[in-house]
Amino acid sequence: MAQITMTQALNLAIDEAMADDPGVFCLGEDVAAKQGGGVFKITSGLTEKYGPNRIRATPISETAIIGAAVGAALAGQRPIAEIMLMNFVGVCMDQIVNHAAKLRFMSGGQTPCPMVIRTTTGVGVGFGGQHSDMLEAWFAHVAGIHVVTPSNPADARGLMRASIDANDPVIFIENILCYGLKAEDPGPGYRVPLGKAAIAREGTDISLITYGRTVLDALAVADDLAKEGISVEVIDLRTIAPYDEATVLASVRKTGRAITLHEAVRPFGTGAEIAANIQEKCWDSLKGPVRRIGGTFSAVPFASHLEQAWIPQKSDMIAQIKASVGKL
Amino acid sequence: MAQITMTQALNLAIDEAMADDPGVFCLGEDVAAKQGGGVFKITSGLTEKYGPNRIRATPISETAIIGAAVGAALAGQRPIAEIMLMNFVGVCMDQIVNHAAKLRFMSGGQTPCPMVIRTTTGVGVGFGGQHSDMLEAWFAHVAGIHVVTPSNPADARGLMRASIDANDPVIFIENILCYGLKAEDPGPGYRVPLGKAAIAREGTDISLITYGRTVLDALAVADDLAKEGISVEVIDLRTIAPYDEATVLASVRKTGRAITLHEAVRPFGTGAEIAANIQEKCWDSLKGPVRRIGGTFSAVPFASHLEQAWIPQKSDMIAQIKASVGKL
Amino acid sequence: MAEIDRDKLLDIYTRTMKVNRTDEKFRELLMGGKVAVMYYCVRGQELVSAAAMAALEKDDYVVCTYRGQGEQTAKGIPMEKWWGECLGKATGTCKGKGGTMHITDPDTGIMVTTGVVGSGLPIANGLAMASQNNGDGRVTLVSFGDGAANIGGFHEAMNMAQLYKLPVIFLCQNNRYGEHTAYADHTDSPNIASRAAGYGMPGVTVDGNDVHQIYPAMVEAVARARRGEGPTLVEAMCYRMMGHFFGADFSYMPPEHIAEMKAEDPLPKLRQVMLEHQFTEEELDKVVADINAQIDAAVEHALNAPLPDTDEIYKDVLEETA
Amino acid sequence: MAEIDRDKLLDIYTRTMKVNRTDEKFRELLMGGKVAVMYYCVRGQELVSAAAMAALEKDDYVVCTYRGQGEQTAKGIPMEKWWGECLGKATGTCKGKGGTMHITDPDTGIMVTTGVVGSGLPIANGLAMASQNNGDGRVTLVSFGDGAANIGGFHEAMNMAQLYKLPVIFLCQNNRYGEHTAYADHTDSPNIASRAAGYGMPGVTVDGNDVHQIYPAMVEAVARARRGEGPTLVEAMCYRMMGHFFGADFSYMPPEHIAEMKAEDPLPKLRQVMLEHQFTEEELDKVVADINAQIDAAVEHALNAPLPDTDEIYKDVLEETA
Ligand SMILES: Cc1ncc(C[n+]2csc(CCOP(=O)(O)OP(=O)(O)O)c2C)c(N)n1
Ligand SMILES: Cc1ncc(C[n+]2csc(CCOP(=O)(O)OP(=O)(O)O)c2C)c(N)n1
Ligand SMILES: [Mg+2]
Ligand SMILES: [Mg+2]
Repeated sequence: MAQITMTQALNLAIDEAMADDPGVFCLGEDVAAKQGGGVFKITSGLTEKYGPNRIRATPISETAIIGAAVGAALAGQRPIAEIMLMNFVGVCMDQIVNHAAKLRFMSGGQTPCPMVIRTTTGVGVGFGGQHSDMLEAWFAHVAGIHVVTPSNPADARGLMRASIDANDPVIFIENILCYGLKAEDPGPGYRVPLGKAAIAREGTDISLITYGRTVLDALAVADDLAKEGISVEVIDLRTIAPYDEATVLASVRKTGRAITLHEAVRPFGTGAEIAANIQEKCWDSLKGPVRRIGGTFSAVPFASHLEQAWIPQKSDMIAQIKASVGKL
Repeated sequence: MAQITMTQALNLAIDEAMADDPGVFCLGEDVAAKQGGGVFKITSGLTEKYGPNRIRATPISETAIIGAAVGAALAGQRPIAEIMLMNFVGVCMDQIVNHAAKLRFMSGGQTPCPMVIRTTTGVGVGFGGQHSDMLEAWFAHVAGIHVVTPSNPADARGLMRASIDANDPVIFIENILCYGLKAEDPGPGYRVPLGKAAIAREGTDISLITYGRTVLDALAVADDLAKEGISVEVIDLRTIAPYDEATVLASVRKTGRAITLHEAVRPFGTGAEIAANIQEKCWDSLKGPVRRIGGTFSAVPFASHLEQAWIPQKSDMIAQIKASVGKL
Repeated sequence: MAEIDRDKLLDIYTRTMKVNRTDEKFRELLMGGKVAVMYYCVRGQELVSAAAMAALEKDDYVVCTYRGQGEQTAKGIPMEKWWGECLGKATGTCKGKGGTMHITDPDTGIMVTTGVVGSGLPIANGLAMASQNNGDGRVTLVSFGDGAANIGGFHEAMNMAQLYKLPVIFLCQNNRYGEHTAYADHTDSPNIASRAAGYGMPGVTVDGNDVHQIYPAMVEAVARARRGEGPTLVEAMCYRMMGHFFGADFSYMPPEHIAEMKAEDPLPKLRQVMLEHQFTEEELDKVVADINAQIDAAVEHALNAPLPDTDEIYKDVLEETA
Repeated sequence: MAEIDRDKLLDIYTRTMKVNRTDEKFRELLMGGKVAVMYYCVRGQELVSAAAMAALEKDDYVVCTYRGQGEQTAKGIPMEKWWGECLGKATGTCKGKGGTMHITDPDTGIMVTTGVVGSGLPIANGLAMASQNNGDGRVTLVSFGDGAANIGGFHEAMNMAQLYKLPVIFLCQNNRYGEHTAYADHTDSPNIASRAAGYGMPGVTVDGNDVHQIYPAMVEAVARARRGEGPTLVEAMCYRMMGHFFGADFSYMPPEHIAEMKAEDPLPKLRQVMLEHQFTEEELDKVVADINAQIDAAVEHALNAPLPDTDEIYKDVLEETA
């Protein structure tokens, strides 16, 4: 099979969905051919195929972008709206949370809102305090939306396709640092169901629950620790909310230990929900408390070495795992 | 001492701060005398005393309101901005999170942003899906802000005063259903320090950690259970973030059991952070898992009996406490 | 100005009175303590909604606000379902889960009713975008207030609609107040329609109490949208003759304003126009009597209707819970 | 049009060249791989920033964007601190924690530099509101792009500023592009200044490459604000002669646009004006040489400056951590 990057995977999934369903269309800043197909090229080549109505380059108007997606979804289309960087959801949370997420419920089921909000973010790019936040916890706390993030090209393709299929809004988070990852193309029509985690690596001593870019760190750390005889099970949630509780709990019941890991700041992060839930549901299986690792509780700093220090460190992951399994 | 309502308590605290410091001013929709001093009357009588520049009725422009507060704070003033109902933060999260909260850090400490964002919300008023959410978890997840909520008039007076004193942004959440509460006026100059919880009721069997309106429920439940020989310690966080970890952990170390309670939806709510932290830090003291109670994971419904069913139920609190202490 | 034909006048009159009688009935029920819900009175704005809805086709889309009773009933939501929703009943348009501020009835094109000021405009663009994409010929009308014209979403939506020439009509019901704040205290704009030029969009200000101004303006805006020429901003001057919501104080309104408002009441003016067009008092009274009877029956039905099941709070959250 | 006196011309020229040389130097460093940070080039917009800053007093406030190098250096941030920040050093204005997109230097009135499009306008209102409240006589200038004029915050801020007659100047640097999107693809507005009328605010469009247009417009707007008469929207037409940020592709710009842009380069035009005002080539070259020397020294200083301590990530979060 051919190798594809995550960028290509996302592009292929969208292309395929647009070919299959005339109701699928994209909108966002710079997404059309005239602008080069998006600043990260995810919609590259699609204007040429589907015309300007289906790849709409918009003004810098995130409220209008999401609002338009909501309206089009109510009318039965399947919009894919791009918010260029995740921090900019700050200007359009109302449309996402008070509208997209609630219209199915508030209408008594009459108007589902099938739409995908693609956005990207990531620490380590040098973008500084206003362009690097991971805000998935905000959305996870809202009823009526799925929050999805891929950690590899195959999942990117499959999750994007499933997100476009979904009959509810999906926040689809891409990590800038993952766009260049390469892997085998799972091929046309591939779907990864929403709400299903992947066991990225099996293990028996501890469950390391994560998603997105930090899955790579988790796997690297698991590799290292394997050499020291510690067997880490790495769970890639893929869907952050509502997440695959069954897989997580089964893993923890098996290993008896758990650590959550995300790039987002630790306090009140998604790891808190997962940890709280694990201790509640797996109390009798747990050999020790669930630990949590997350980004530093500050804005993301600019200076490169500060930014690197801000991110969850592999050394800390190793230390925490060792402390957990009692090998420190 | 005179009795005051929470409405009066807030008004007195603001009045006092405005009298003491000419840099304190209020802005928000309908807040001035011409409009009757705010839809909940919190700023009633203040235009008459301090003039229209210091009580500015604004257009319906939440981004401009918060932005103006940020700018004025950077220039050394102490704005108190009102967002009429909490859900409307959806249109101005950017100003709060990317600006107010980050400007101290991003400027390397040069420009602190001392401002209070007052807002109100609450389930049980019949306002429906877009006017009832409790979104404190969003703010708690952001570095650089305090999240505060009073459960009674005295705290309202003292916390408001302390919030205006604070040299960082404060999200000050008022619960509509608490405005009418009456209690003894703590008097002029009263302050309740930010970051300090109150033990609203001492107990020995279990720690019930909550804040805002549900403190009343917690106290009522504790009363009921006392009759059955279960001694519940009720902690009123008062500051939700950064919260008073020391008081919470000390209580749990004493009781060995904990439940978190809030009106906000349970998944990924503030209770998750508190529960996760407790199990991590008090593992050896815990006699069982930390439980969590929160609102139903859906938009707040309109029909009154649905709305009532949506709210955390006292019966559930009782059941969970009993299950926790092993008396079910 | 083109004459409005007699059938259309009767249509507008009927819709206007339906809005008015619904409003009166709602206030009567609230006053009597029979029901206790939030209700945003539309007294004084009946004609604007009626004329706007009369200018649309049945399957055109409408987006309105908490103060949307006018659009909702004038567009034709079945009264039983409308009252059912307002009273929080299982028979309501949204099974009682949306309520007065969130009426949705796709069958009649009422696609969203939003309580967040100004949030309807961007959504209206999306409905119109869908029509532009799939060529279904529909237009979308979004109604909002003068206060809403100051929020960011208004601006973004106007600019985007004009850029794409979306088939959308922006109907600003300028009732001179946003909650307790008078027009002059929320903007220095000479009028809201003047903002359209800055987007390259046509904008008109008309007297919303004069059927010969409001209806033709709506017809023209709808026709323009239908022809694919893009959006229009129509500002209908009117008055909010009650407080912001039922029961709300409105002592902040100066006496001159109240006098002006009473003088401009659209109902006697419209009645006068009808009489000038040879409708008889009897005919007109009959229209109202029929409406009253329908409303009474619908209210009765709604009052007696069952409450939604309590487990509705878990339903319609995601498709899986539908 | 009033003549600009020679001293002021020299001041503007000096500021313009400071902006230009800083830009060239930054690109040189990036090109050479000496530093690797985000940098938003200002080539083509030097004069707009210089003229705007020359119209302000030292303690007036400025709010700018990621593309704010022009305002920052022209307003007078000490070069060593400016370069220190851009290079992420402890000696930077913000100890390296803000970076190129977030330069703050209250000493020179640079109060915020924001990376979120359009978010500076509401903040500028707040600074101006403080001045209006405490009577300090300052004015606030906020700079933003043509693309930013489409975001909600622009609208809300314009309306509020005019309502309160805030001492603020809205400077739209219309460089015809927002990232990759050309003006005509983001709005149908005839020009951005035309939007001012809808708020009851004066708005002017001037050639930002002509010192005799941009400087007087700024002076008038500042004077108006200073007199307490309220805000002005000044739209300065200019060109972004590079990609959106350093290294970014700009092949989407059509050749005609590139030709037009080159023909309108503000630097030769300004040089010509200076010569017409009897400045000699030598005098002007000397100005540039001095600036180059200052920049070289500042860069050298910044390159050798220490990095911030790693525990800075825990500091300045709340007052307690200061
Ligand atoms: C974003 C937002 N801010 C504030 C409110 C509170 N609010 C509800 S209605 C209203 C006034 C709206 O005035 P206008 O747009 O003129 O409509 P009208 O009520 O006069 O029909 C306000 C401020 C809200 N619902 N949404
Ligand atoms: C709210 C928001 N949306 C999108 C972006 C991404 N972005 C950064 S700069 C830019 C273009 C801005 O164009 P303009 O306002 O014309 O300023 P210029 O870059 O031309 O100076 C965009 C879309 C952003 N930073 N903020
Ligand atoms: Mg109004
Ligand atoms: Mg631009």
